[in-house]
Amino acid sequence: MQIFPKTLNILPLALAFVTFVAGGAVTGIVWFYFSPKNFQVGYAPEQPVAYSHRLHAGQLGMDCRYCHANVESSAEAMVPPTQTCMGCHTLVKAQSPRLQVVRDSWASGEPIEWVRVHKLPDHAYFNHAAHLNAGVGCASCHGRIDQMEVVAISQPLGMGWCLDCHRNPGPHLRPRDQITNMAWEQTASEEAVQALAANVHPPENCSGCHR
Amino acid sequence: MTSPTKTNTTVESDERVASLLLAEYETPDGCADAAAKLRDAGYTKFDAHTPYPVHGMDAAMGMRDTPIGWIVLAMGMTGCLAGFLMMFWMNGIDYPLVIGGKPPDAIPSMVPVMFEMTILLSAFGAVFGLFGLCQLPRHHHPIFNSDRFARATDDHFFISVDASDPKFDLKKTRLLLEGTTPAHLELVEEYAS
Amino acid sequence: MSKREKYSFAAAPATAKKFWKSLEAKENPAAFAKAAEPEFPMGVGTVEDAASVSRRGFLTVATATAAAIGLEGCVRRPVEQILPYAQAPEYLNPGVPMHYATSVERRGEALGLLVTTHEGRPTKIEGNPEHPASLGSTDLLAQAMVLDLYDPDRSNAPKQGEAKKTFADVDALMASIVRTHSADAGAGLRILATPSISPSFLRLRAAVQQRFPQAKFYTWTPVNESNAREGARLAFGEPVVAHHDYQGAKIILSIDSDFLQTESGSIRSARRFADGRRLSQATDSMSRLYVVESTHSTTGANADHRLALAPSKITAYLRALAKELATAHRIELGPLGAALQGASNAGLPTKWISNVAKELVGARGRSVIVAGSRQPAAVHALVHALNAALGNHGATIVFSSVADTTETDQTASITAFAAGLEGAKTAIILGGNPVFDAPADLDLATKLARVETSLHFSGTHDETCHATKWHVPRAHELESWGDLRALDGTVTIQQPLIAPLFGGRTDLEVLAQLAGERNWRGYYVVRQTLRGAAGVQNGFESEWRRVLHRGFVAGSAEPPRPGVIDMSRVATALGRSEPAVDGFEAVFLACAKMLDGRHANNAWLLELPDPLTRITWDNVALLSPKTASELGVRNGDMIRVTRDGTSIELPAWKLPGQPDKAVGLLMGWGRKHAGRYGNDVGFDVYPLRRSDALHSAAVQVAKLAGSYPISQTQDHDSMEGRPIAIDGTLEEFKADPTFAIHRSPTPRTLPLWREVEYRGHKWGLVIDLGACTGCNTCVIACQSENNIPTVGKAMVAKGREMHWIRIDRYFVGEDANEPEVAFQPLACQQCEEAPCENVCPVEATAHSPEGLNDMAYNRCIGTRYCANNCPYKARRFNYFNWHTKNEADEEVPPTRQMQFNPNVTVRMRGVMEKCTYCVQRIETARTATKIAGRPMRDGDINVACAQACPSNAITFGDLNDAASRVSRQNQVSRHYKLLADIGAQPRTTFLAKVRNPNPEMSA
Amino acid sequence: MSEAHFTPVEEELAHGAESPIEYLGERNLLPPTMTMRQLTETVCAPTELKTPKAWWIGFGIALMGAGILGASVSWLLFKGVGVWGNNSPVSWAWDITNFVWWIGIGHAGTLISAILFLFRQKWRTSINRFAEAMTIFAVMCAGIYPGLHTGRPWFDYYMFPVPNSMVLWPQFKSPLMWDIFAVSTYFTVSALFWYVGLIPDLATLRDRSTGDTLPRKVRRFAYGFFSLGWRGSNRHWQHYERAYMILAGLSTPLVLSVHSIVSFDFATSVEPGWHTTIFPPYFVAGAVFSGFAMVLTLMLVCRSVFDMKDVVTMKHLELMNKIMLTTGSLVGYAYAMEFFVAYYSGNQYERYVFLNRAIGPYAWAYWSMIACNVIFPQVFWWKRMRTSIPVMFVISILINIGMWFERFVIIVTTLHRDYLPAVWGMYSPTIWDMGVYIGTFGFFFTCFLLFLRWLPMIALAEVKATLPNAHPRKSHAADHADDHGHDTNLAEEPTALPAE
Repeated sequence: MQIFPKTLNILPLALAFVTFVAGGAVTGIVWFYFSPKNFQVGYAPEQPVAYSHRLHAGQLGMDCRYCHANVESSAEAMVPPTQTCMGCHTLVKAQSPRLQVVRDSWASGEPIEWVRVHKLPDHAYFNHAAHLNAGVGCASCHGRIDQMEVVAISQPLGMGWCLDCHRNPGPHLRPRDQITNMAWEQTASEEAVQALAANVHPPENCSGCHR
Repeated sequence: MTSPTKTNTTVESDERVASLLLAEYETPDGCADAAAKLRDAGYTKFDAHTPYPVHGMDAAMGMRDTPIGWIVLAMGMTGCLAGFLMMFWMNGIDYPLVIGGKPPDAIPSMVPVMFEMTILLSAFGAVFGLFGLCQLPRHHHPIFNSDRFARATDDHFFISVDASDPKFDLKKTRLLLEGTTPAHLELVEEYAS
Repeated sequence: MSKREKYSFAAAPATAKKFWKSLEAKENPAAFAKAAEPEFPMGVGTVEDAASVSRRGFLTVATATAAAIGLEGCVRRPVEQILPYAQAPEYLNPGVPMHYATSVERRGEALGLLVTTHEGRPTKIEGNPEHPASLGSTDLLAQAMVLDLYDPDRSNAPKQGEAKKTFADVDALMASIVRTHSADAGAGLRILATPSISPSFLRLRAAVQQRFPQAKFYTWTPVNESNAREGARLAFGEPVVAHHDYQGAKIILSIDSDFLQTESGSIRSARRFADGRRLSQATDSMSRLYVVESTHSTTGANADHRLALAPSKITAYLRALAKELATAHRIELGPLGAALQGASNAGLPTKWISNVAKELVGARGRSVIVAGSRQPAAVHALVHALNAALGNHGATIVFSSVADTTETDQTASITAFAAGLEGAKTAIILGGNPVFDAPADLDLATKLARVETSLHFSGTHDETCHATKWHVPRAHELESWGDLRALDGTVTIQQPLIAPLFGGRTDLEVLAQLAGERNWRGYYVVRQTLRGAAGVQNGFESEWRRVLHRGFVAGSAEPPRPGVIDMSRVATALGRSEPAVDGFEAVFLACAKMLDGRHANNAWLLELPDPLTRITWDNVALLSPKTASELGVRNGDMIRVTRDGTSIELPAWKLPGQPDKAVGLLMGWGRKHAGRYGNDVGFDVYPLRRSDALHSAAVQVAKLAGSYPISQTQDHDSMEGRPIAIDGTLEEFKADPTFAIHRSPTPRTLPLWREVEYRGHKWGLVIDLGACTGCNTCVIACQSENNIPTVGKAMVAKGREMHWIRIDRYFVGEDANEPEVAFQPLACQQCEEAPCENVCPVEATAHSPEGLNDMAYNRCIGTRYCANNCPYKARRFNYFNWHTKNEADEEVPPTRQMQFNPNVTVRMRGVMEKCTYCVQRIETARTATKIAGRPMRDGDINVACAQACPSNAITFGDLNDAASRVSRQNQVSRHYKLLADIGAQPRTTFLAKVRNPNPEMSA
Repeated sequence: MSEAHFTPVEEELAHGAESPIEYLGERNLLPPTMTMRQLTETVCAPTELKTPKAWWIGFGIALMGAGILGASVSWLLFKGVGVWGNNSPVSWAWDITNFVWWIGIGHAGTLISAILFLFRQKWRTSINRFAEAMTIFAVMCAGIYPGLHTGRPWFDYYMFPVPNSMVLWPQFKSPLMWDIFAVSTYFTVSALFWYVGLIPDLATLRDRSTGDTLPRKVRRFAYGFFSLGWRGSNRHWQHYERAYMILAGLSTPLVLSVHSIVSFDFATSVEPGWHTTIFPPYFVAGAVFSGFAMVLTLMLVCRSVFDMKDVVTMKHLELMNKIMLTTGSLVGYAYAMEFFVAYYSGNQYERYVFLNRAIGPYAWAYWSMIACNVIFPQVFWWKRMRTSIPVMFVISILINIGMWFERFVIIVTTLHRDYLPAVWGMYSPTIWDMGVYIGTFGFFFTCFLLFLRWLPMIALAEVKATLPNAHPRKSHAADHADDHGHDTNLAEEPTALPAE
């Protein structure tokens, strides 16, 4: 006897459609959306102090190392102590209400609770000193900090992204004196670039970054 | 199964068109003879419905060989190649690492996976090829309008002649089939939709 | 598996929270400045201030506290905070570890240490290469002491009875004590301290004595040098320290001395001993070690010939030997000769007398006889006499004076203290734990209870604190200012790496308060002592800075001198020989791990397998297999050891090589108030230890019903005739210098593929089995460097211990009662064709271009296939989350996390781990040298195990650098690869052990 | 109908069959009086009649077992692999033992369906459906282990070659990767093979489920849906037969490859007692051995519960016993050969491992294995034993026990004492080891009982094709149309009479 309506005969077509089209779509979405590029980039938490890199690093043109002093000698790029802020702000904007938190910290000795922005997975041992001394500029990973009112992540910071540079460092290297130059552009010739990369041997094996 | 020429009665619209003639036989031989007759009479759009594959029926119906083997072969080779390329690219090209001091793109260790991929895709080829060639699933078919047809999956043998067959003529075809002494003969109709 | 989780105290349990609060309070600069006021008067802004501040610094960039935001379900990750300093300490570079020189006292020796601190947290201890006593290495206990610093059960406040008090109360109490005893000139004042080698301590003790002339000082520590001192006093008329040249000596005879592990100055002894036996080619010579001992010690395990004698027989043996020397070999012993007439060889193997005597005479001036601290003063005196007669004095043995010449026999001293407690008003106990470890017959607990005011200064609220009225936290060595005098006289500085985590005073500070010093803080005490010392008068500040930097006062070692011996006094001291005990004797052994019990709450040491029995988390009664079978006890069966009336019950254990009828009892176990790890672990043997027989005593032994579960890391003692820890005799070596590689040859097969070439660096490790003494220091060094967890007794029993490097111990030879021992340190061999890598489905373990067998923990999914396929079974698997909870579901305290090395991932549950050649050190050095713009040189990198090894048995370096130490070691002919026939091409290789037996002994 | 109806083998042979195989293929295995209708009725009855009480009892117990599985697995995931007895050096123990055991069980199905099919063994038709179902469920049980024995199962996806932000890929040199591909392929293909075989029979059930009560409607709808509108068209049968044969042809090397690859997990390692070239054939033989034993065990039960004595006859059972006798002896040979090779190699580690198996701490396991796998099956040399239901039932169970011990012996006795005596250890299971194992049984039987209740446990269409007079006596091959039906028959070549 006839059990099913005629319309059910389109089932095979429907199934094919679902498997190929919908399946493909899902894969694509997952592939894109669940990637660091999507997860990381653009994360810009609000900070306890409305510190503007655009003002300090950009307009005032302060060098990164004025505050992140030990970045060339340490794995950590050290957030400056309140001390450093007070170095200027005892004279400049000494009464500004926006700096109240800083003054309180200085008075009480309690640290300012900055919110961490750039964070690699804990098992990835990134070393600022190593990269800076190899000629990787701040901007390469942190983007145009000097144009950020609030610091945001500008690069995926995923393993794939790291490897892109580790496999072909040349284009990302710059002269040592340009490390903190945010506006620096790669103008050197291909030969020059490769020459620069010649004595840089970024690891691609596990223990290079994971210990 | 009352009158010899019963047509099914459950009707929504009176618009009915002849869909196919359905002849029922007790034995495979009767069925096969009928098939042979239809073949010799030059019918093309007719079919035999049996509870199990009856041997000689293909010949009786004058069918050509099935191409499914070629589909499987193609799929199998695809699988083998895909497996090889996948491993060679992943371990050998995209991220070569020294594993146990061996070359990253060592071929011998790829053989098992290549083999399994071959089998897997071949199997897909066989099954989905089968569905494709048989145009299954097809849940609705006019032939199901016949109540007696249920025995086609039990112990009886049927011959159906499709109305769309160029040589199909209600009278002539019926005569032809009656000539094969079917246990039962009926006209299956389908609602024009 | 986060290297930063460890800083996150958000999840810490309530108790920990409390602790942390107090710590933050300490961090609050205002409060801190106030607390430190007496230490830093206004205006003083000197280097060491800053330095000490920086070491007190705790909050750092790295200490980021993860705190997930509750309601923002869609947040992409938990918000994490960065807490920079408000005021940054000078010289602190967050992320870059700093190293400070300090020191610790060990059995009368001062070990110079180099401590690594990360943002103010001491994490790793190394030896100070320039220090004469440590020579850049450390011993077992020094490696482990950093964990003691973070012991969660250290007392964190003074207590009166059980009531918590403050340090203000303590100061008040001290003041009142001073007041009372100013009245009676200290008549009622009794002070018991551990023997000190600190110049400051002696100075202050004198000052206190001066202030309270009637006050009495006593000295006690259960494992002490009194016998040696008294022996020296007999022989030379003054207590001197003997320095043995184990390197120069050709024949070494140890009379019950474990100079390689538990005796004083063991690091230097082990180094020199190994140096005297390193063979590189057939022409080299090596020393021969005879050991006569009353247990099976590490030294015995390294002997070429070993005689196990019941303790009472050892004196007899030495007398017999002396007599043989005097009579058979005409060695001039003067009046001593007469005293030895009585000596007989009864019950002693004659070949051990005749041959050893012959050997000693044959090596006049190039031999060493050394007596162990268990042996009575008379034996020490006799040994001095024999050495003198053999012309070893001034040649292989020199002497220097002791730090504290006034110190008397400690047994007498503690007995006097106990007696003196009657009618004492005040008893002050500085450190130690006498109620637990003093001779049982003194019954200190009840006597102390009668004293009106009694204080105990100690790190934990231990047994003694429960007997005294007051308990005051005592600062850990790494928290204290102090100074120590090494055996050779070198004045060594002890500087704090961190402010006392739980508060706490040092002995010096207590004495200084009693002595009424204005600046009683340790810092000033030490500076004043040093200033008082000769040579550092002018330009003190700069000298002080140099001393702090170097860790000791250069050139303060006193010139060694030969001793002038008085044979007649030795003769009289020798007196008649006591009859040998027949029947059972108990020998009280200093435990290589617990020492006297002070490390009882140190999980690393508790889980460390005993060098010979491989037992963890317990101590046992050691019996010889023969004795055990006579008693009908199997391993683990409970026995009762009775000494007139008093008895203890503990499990028996068969230790091949233990003398028959001698029951070896390891001291320091079975503590009641050690802490969460040490309480009721093992069995307390002190109840049998009396003032009349401190080191061995006649006992009765009875088998009890039932047995006790013991956790071992190795339960199979035989090598099954396989070429594993390969050893040979000197003859074999001279006949075929490459005998080892012939026993474990690498199969010669054509490769199926092109083998990997290692350009650039090629890291390799060579382990000299001839030098390894089996002391297990490397195991703890590795544990502290690589954040290796402890798993607890039950899990060890299951075979889940986590040590990356282990020391396999095999008994060689037919006779179970006289075995030879082979030690083999084994970690990941970094095979060039690693079987483990082939089978990992996810590339979690792969090879680096420099030949390391990398292990990416974060990639590991834990199939454990690699462990199966590792022929060396060098891989360890985290069956549980050892770092957050132990298998008994007890939270691991956050203080434990403070010890973690931030450069090593803390592995989580379900992850495989193993030795990586300390890859974090390699990468750190790589970065550093890159920045410095120079290539890495040999010695820039050293792995933790090699660095700690007292006998330099382990060498690490670049095999592609032909000049490197490791390359040279690799050329030594004793060289072989373990299980070479598997063809895994191990990168770590071994040098076979060569024994130097005397052919005549076997004849 | 009882077995008494059958003419004894000797007599059959006397009727001039060339070989036993030939005779098996030629003569009908079913009672001569069995009609197609009766056959349909017998096979469909269990799915249509009221559920027997025995089924409910069994199902209840099975469900409880499945519950145990759930509990054990949750605890395992919550606490970690540490809840098992695994340790160093025995990093693999019950987990992999049970994995290999279940996979082995899973071999009979495809083997019976595929290899016997290719050999034209008509007698397979009454047991292949059954065996295939068992295969699928056994492989499911096996699949549980590799997934859960890892330390961090939530990262198992690292083993799948999918693009990821770490740009890392699986390591295809690892036998575990081969395993993953082999087992998943095996499962997929077996399932497809099974389903394709089911389609015509589902159609039969569909067409039998008439009536307007709700249950009937549901049945009709369900069977109708999954039979995909099958209408027995000969034009379909043609493709169907060829596809089925191809699947059989694919499954045959597949079934051999799967256990070979499982054996590579051990054979490619460096461990003494594992690193052996004999493993692949030895494992396959063992798998077939245990597979047949399991089929027999289950078959005997169902046969009596659902009264299928006429479909699954004593002849079928006897043949299976013969196969078990053969494979059992093969396995026995492998055991002997292992010892010989170890001795002859002169390699001390190999020698020790095998001595240790026979006389070491786990000797009891080794000798139980020998007894169950090699000694007991020898009774099948006697026809009386071969044809005694109780005997074969007991033996089949013993064989499954023995084969479990084989895997346990291979894995544990090798690991617990390999190269360095210093790290030798022992292994003992915990209740959670047992919980998971018992649980897999629960899961297996849950699935299996559902299968018995709702699906035809006999390949109806195939059995029909083996009935006498199932096929036209004369060929209708026309001169112009060449016949392609013959080479692709489900059964053996029909004895074609000359066309009149």
